[in-house]
Amino acid sequence: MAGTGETKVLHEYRQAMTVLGKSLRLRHESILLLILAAEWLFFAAAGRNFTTLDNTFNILRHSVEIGLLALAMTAVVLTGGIDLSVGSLLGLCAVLFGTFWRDAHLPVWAAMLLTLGAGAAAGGFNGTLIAWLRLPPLIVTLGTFSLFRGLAEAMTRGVDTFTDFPASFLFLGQERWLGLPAQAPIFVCFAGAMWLLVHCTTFGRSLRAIGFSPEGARYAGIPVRSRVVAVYLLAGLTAAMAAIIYTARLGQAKADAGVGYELFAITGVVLGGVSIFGGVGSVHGTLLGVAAIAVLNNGLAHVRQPREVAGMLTGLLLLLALSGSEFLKRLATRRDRCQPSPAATEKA
Amino acid sequence: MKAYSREVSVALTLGGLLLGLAIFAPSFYQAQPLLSLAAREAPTLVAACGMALVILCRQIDISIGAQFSVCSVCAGLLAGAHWPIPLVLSASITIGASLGALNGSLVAGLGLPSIVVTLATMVTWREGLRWLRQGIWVDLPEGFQWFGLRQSAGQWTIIILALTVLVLLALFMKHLAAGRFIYAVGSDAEAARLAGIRPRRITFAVFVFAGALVGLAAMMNVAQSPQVDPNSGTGLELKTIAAVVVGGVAISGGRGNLWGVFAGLLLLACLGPALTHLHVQAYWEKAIQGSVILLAVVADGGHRRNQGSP
Amino acid sequence: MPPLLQLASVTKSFGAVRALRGVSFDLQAGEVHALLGENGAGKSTLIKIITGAHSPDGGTITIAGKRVPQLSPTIARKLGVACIYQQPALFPDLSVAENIALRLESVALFHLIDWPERRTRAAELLNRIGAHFSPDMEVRHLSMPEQQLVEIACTLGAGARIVIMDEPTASLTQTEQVLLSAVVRDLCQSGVGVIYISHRLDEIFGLADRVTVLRDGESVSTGPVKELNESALIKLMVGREVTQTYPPSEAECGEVVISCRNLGCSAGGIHDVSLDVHAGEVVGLAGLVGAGRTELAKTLFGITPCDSGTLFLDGKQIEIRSSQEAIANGIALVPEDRRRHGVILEMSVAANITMAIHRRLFPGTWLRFNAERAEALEFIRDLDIRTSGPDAPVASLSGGNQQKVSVARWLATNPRLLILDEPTQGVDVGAKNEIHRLIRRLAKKGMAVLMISSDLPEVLGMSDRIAVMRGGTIVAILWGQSTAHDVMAAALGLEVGAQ
Amino acid sequence: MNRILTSFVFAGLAILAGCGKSADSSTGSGQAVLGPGAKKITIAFLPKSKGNAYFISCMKGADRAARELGVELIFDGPTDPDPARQNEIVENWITLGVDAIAAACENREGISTALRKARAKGIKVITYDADALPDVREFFVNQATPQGIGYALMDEAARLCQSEGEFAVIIGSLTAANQVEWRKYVEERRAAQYPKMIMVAVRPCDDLKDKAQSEATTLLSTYPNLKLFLSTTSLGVPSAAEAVKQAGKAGRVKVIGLGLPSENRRYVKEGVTDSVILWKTEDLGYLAVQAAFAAASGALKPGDKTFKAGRLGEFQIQGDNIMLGKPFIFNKDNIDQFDF
Repeated sequence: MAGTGETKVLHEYRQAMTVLGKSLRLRHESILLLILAAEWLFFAAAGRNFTTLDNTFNILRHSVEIGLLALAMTAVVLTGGIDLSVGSLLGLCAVLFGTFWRDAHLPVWAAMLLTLGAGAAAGGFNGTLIAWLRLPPLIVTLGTFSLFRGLAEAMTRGVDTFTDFPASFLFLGQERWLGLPAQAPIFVCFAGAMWLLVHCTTFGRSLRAIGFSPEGARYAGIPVRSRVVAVYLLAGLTAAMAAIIYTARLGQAKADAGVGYELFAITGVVLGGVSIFGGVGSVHGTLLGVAAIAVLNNGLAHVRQPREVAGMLTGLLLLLALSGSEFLKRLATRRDRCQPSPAATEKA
Repeated sequence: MKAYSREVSVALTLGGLLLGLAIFAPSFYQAQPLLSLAAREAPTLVAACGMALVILCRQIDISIGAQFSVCSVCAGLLAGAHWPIPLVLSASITIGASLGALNGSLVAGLGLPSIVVTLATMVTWREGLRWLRQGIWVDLPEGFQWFGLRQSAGQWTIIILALTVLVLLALFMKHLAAGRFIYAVGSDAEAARLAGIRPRRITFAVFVFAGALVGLAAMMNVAQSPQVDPNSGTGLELKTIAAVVVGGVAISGGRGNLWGVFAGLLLLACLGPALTHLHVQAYWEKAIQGSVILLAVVADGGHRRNQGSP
Repeated sequence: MPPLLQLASVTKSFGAVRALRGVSFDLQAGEVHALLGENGAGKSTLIKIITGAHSPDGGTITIAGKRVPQLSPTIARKLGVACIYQQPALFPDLSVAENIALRLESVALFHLIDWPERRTRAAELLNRIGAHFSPDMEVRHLSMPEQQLVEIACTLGAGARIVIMDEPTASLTQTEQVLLSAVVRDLCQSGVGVIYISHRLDEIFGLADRVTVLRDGESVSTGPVKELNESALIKLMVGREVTQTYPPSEAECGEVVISCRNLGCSAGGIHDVSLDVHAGEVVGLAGLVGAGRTELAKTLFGITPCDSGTLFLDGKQIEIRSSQEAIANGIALVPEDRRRHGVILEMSVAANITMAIHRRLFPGTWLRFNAERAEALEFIRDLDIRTSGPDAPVASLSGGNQQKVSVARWLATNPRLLILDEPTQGVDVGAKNEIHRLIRRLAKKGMAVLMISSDLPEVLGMSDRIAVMRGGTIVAILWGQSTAHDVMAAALGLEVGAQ
Repeated sequence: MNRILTSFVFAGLAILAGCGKSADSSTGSGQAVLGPGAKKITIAFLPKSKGNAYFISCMKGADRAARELGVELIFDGPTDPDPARQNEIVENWITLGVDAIAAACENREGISTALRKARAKGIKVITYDADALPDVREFFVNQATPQGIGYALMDEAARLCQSEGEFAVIIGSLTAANQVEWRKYVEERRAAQYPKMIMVAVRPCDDLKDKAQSEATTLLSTYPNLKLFLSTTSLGVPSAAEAVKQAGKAGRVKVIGLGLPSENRRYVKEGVTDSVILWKTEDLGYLAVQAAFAAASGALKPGDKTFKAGRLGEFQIQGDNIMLGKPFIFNKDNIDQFDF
């Protein structure tokens, strides 16, 4: 056989790689699980009424919007992109929803549909600029980040607030359904759908391919552009969904809804082990990441720590988790210096 | 010429804006308001230069806003403790540099993606500052404002300082080996390594330097008013990134120059006042700024498309 | 006098992988020392060690009589080591002049830059190797071989004593190769030692004085080229006999599968291309680099859709605006740049193989992992792809096997027309041969094959007909029996008996 | 690795179960963590936002009250401008099991949903500074109605420019609820009483000092015969003053607004700022906590006509509003008497 030796060397190399790959995938998520468990234990011990059912539901209820955004963001980041505009879009959609319902006198369900449509359109706008003009996602969404928020403020002059939504609608955000917060089932279903989409469909497969190598995917006959547009469209749609739930939870829609949510979402995603360069990452990782942050925020309130501490610890947590798994990776590869330095592999 | 097409187009847009103002709102052109406008934007320019270096090096630093706040507050407190101005200045710069060094070591040393690292440090510094200071304004001693000079003198000092930084950096990036190495690393780190350049060191140095510039900028801002607002850095990162990319620096590193950044910043800086002068309602401002950024990149996208994938 | 470079039992491992198990090697001044070995034999690692990119785990390095304990890229450069890498290590965003300068100037952080001087020097170097582009061009606008030339210019300028050339001619055309070997000889005249790596044996015999053969990370033999012949050399490399001869064509030419009339694509710079490819026929596409061969392939495959002319598949006119449409119409392209386009290195073998047949394999978009695995295993067996299994990342395969994966992906779509762009580039002799036989097999099954290659013997050996391109269009269509001379003549635009 | 993990989780579940019990038993009081000692009332004090001088001085008063009453005080609020945060914090307090909440409401309807839940759980709710919907709280500690503030500001402005001429308004942010209300009443008063005064512009400063100053500077050059700045946000006043000072128009362009004496003292004395309007913020915080305590301990019931608040003495109650008293105008003469 040709190159028997070659196969020998490669065989070892391959084993090294596959073992490494598996253990790594395992590693990051297990780190997160450990962190989560540690947090839970600590707050359960130190906090007052942290472990009550009500509180668990609070955690859930408070992290639904961010969770939704993070899930959509996961798909975006898998393609090597990023979407800074989701928070602003949430605000815009909330205002649109209010306008449709109050000023256009539409029934709530119609307003919802229209809002979802608008969100999708806005996301599609991002996607089109990114895919067809080949503009860097960071910049495009930085632009729409202030454009969408601006439109929301312009529509309401900043002052207009939409309130007095029908109870049947507020139920969605405030009441219990089968003992669960009403928005929980929606979130769970969406999370499940996202998991299937990313891990079990050709769509998800192609997202990874695009994330690893857009050109390679194109040569493999994957419709890169339409996929990218689709992903940002999905993000827009999700933002709209989050906007509706948000409005239902607060019982009011205003131009300042969801300020800064994009950063929370991104934090959750990267904490969940999704590579910002694309290709690598999992939906359950993201969920764990979001959960870790949510529990931290909530738990600190139950040990009477002010919010800024929560924020600070979130930042540190992110640093620790990342450098932790990176460090373990280094150990595993024994400082294998043959792979290029990180900047070289970066696709901005 | 082709290489500078982007800078030129931005400059033309700026020219158009200024011309429009000259026709529809001549009141925009008054010595004193323009002077203070320039003085107010000078710190942003310095920070933007730092950001430009980082982006040219194919990294990004979204923590400079938080760094700015930290430096401002520290500078304020030290000044309150009656340190001499030069000492306060150097202290502020040192603090900025060391904050940058932390980012740098995590990015260059541990090889973590810069956007994630700086996201984390941003949150940490910002919230940490709030926690320690509760957002109370810092009162500065008499005679600290304008570095103890007369107002207009102080404003000129700040403006000239900023311009000097800009010019020196621009020359440095063009005519000094170190500057070219930053371009090289931003263009292809592995190739740089093979050429004997040490990408990690360069990256680290760039982060440190950017931090130092932020420290300087903070000081230039603090010196403009008798009190320090601990939130003064909020949104600075977005402002500077916008200026840098509108100025034609490629977010993928290695391409662009500081003159473009200058033009981009001027454009964005004049936009706000211009809208006021043209009696545009406040609630349109964000939308218009967003569209300007988009237009700038879309205009750029046109000819970049012909060059294959980014 | 002492040898320029001497390596004694150098070893190096990456994690669990022992890339070098003890290599001894020496380079005399003024000689071309060929370094041979199959992919994965450890050539690249050895080079990286000589250039200081990697530090060896064991063994000694002696340069110009002095022992070098700690070698870094900088030190290596000081000692006069220069390398032309397979994939040019250039800065895409910077000008040619600056790329050259960055290799030549000191890496001291603070020294002023003399732009005019940089430009003149670059221009002068480019002239010496007969490259015709401005030093102010940004490298990302240059073609692959042009970038290679920039690399060579760098080493020339560096005035290096030890020059390593890793497959310098992989993507060069005949003329450029001639030019290059001239350059190499110049270098040797001036007392430089050249370490020359290539898979093209004819080159080795034409150019090299001595040859060292690596196998499994060990140096198995060193000796003057004169004392060896092709088969002996190949035997040393792979430890068995391999025929360099090309399998004969048994396919009988069938119906016209694809025919293009005055096809043109302004983006790709091709125009008025008219060509028929019959079922069971292997058409070789020859021509200098930049003649528009790859561009034609991309146009047929819908990467850069045609904007003039017409395209017929089985006599029916078709439109191809995207790679999806190309696939739907049974057209497949195995691209030239394997690592960037051919496969996705980070993904598994199975995922890569099934990537183009999602529609067929996964109706309703649900991934069916067992079906996928089965499909993959089938091809792994058929093409004898050496991998630990369908789940191994393609990155862990050798070049030849990666290429096979890339081919397998397209066979899976079982296309009417298979376009192969430099199918055997950078592939070791054994794999090369297998790929050739594979091509024949496919042709026999009635597939129409369009093969782009710069390896002239390959084109002549494999093709039933040879279409020669120049200046973005087809200038001649020759029969397989025609000689290298005819092809080159046509490619260069001289008069030949072409129809 | 996985074994460690599972053991962790099991341990977690065990403790979780344990805490679950103890938590149920100790809802309302905080013995679980307060350790030995008498049953202590816990009062949560919610500002509109953290890091804001105004609420810090409220907090000072609240703190004093808490010490005098020997209750446990929790002070927390949003650090980011997201209106949903207040709800989140309140809902956490509900599960934490506080006895009373004193809240300054950023978004009337928004927070009401959360406060309503709190009341349903038997937690007493007092609002201060900005009211919620009447049905979700026992009492509103009324430092001055938005109307009162808006009118007072406008009257002061009119007094300073003899009821005619151009003036510009600087607001905290376009969207903040109280800002919107005050703006509304300022405009209302102007239209009704001072038709000769023209409101040329309303500029938001995003609660950033630097931005406020830039805005003021631009306004000065845009409207050359501007006579007065009116700021409805506390950091707007000193910023506008600084801008006027730097433009060298001190005295010619007046500055008034809502603001803390401490932040404005220097400008008031220099004569750049004429007057800042505010109530005694510390008393506001003090009163809010006192009321919350009284409500929680049953001393204060709906229908009471007066309320005795510790060392501050008697306060009138109109309906369900505890009146703190009229807003206070600080100027050259009296500003030194106040240190908040």
